[in-house]
Amino acid sequence: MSVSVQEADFDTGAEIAALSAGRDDVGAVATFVGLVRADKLAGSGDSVQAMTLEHYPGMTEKALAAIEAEAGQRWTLLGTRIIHRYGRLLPGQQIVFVGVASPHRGDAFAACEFIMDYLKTRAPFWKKEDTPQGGQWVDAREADDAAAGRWAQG
Amino acid sequence: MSVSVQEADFDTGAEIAALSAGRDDVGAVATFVGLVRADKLAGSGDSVQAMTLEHYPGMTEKALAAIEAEAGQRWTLLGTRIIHRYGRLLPGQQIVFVGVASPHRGDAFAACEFIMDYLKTRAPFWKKEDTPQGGQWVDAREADDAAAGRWAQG
Amino acid sequence: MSIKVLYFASLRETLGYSHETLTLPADISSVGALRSHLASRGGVWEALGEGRNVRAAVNQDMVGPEAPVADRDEVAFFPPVTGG
Amino acid sequence: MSIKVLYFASLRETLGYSHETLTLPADISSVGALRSHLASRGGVWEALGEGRNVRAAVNQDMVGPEAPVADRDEVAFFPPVTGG
Repeated sequence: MSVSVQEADFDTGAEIAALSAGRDDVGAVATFVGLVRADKLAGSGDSVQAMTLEHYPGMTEKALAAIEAEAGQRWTLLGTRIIHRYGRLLPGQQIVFVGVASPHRGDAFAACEFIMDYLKTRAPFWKKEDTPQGGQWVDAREADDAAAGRWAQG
Repeated sequence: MSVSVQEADFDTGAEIAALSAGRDDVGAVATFVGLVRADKLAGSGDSVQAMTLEHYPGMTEKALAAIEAEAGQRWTLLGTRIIHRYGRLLPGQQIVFVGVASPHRGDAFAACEFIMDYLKTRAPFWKKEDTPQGGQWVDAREADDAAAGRWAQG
Repeated sequence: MSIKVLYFASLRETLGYSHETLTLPADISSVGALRSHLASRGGVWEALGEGRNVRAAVNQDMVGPEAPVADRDEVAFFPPVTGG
Repeated sequence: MSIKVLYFASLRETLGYSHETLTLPADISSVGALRSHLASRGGVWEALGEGRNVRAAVNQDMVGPEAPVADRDEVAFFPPVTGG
């Protein structure tokens, strides 16, 4: 169980290997990598040229650790890893890594998707896109609230 | 879109990188790695010592390509990769890799889980566990049929 | 009608054959009929009998018992798959 | 009562402040009351007004407007998050 908030890039292969290293009870590792897309901007022929991620140091780590802990209470997990970058990133570069190890694939998939959905709505990161017209803050998506809402317990 | 059935191990980091290499429209890469578990054997203190995977050469590749194609029809995907090993594998070693690239995480997660569920019920692989009492074929799990059944279209 | 039949995994071990080439009577034209024909050999071949959990493929596509079998087809019988 | 208030992202840019230390009147004891107090400064501070989509945290936990604010708390206001 570990969380990193960093400017540096990460090595997905090494992170995945670490989730089962030295143990023989992991049957499933589900992972997610989020990347910067060069989306076309509405109303112009231009695309996103870069993205700057701001965060709330201290709260970010606390929020991610809480999400990780909640996943560990809901599913049988043998390891989890969350890495989220901040600073300036270019299209194609990695933003976020979530990896989950479990005996079984059902738990690994569910926990990985849960962590991403909660991260999208609860972790204090904000994206600003660089465009030829200047910086533009990204609006929160209602679809992300809906995705996180799926996991509410009745 | 590509499928490999091989004895050799695979490099998860390189496979994940390849799914978005040279493009700027991939926002999400969801992956799954399946590994050999040293499960305890029922009715004894012994554990699985190794596993031998048999497959049906020709049909295996055809079945995996069909599963990949079906995923590509159901979701917006920019790349998929399936690697499945055969032969003798030890606890902790990698068996299967599924990686899916998409603009958005919802499609990437769903397609990755779909491919694993269909692979578990439609791809002609059979596992035999080495135990101190000799080889023992693994029984198919009803839970896998149920998991694949979730994706049936109404 | 001449076909190739393949057997895999526990079924291959039980039967002691991985494959055979068969000349079929004209009245055997489905996977189900072929399976009954093979089971009627008796002994270990009863592993293909009714009620046994056996799957089939024709020309490398998984099929049900009603699937037709034609000259030169490759038919395979095997237990439920356990990969992944 | 003395508290620290932080502002992030578009809200930080609009207000022109990333943080401030405030001495609060005794009758302001919730996040909602603090927010109204700040919005009442007028001008750019109306970005914190009712109907604006602003989230809050107290001591680095996301909270609703009813959450209490106590001496030495760290309170943050920011737009809905967009990480991941």
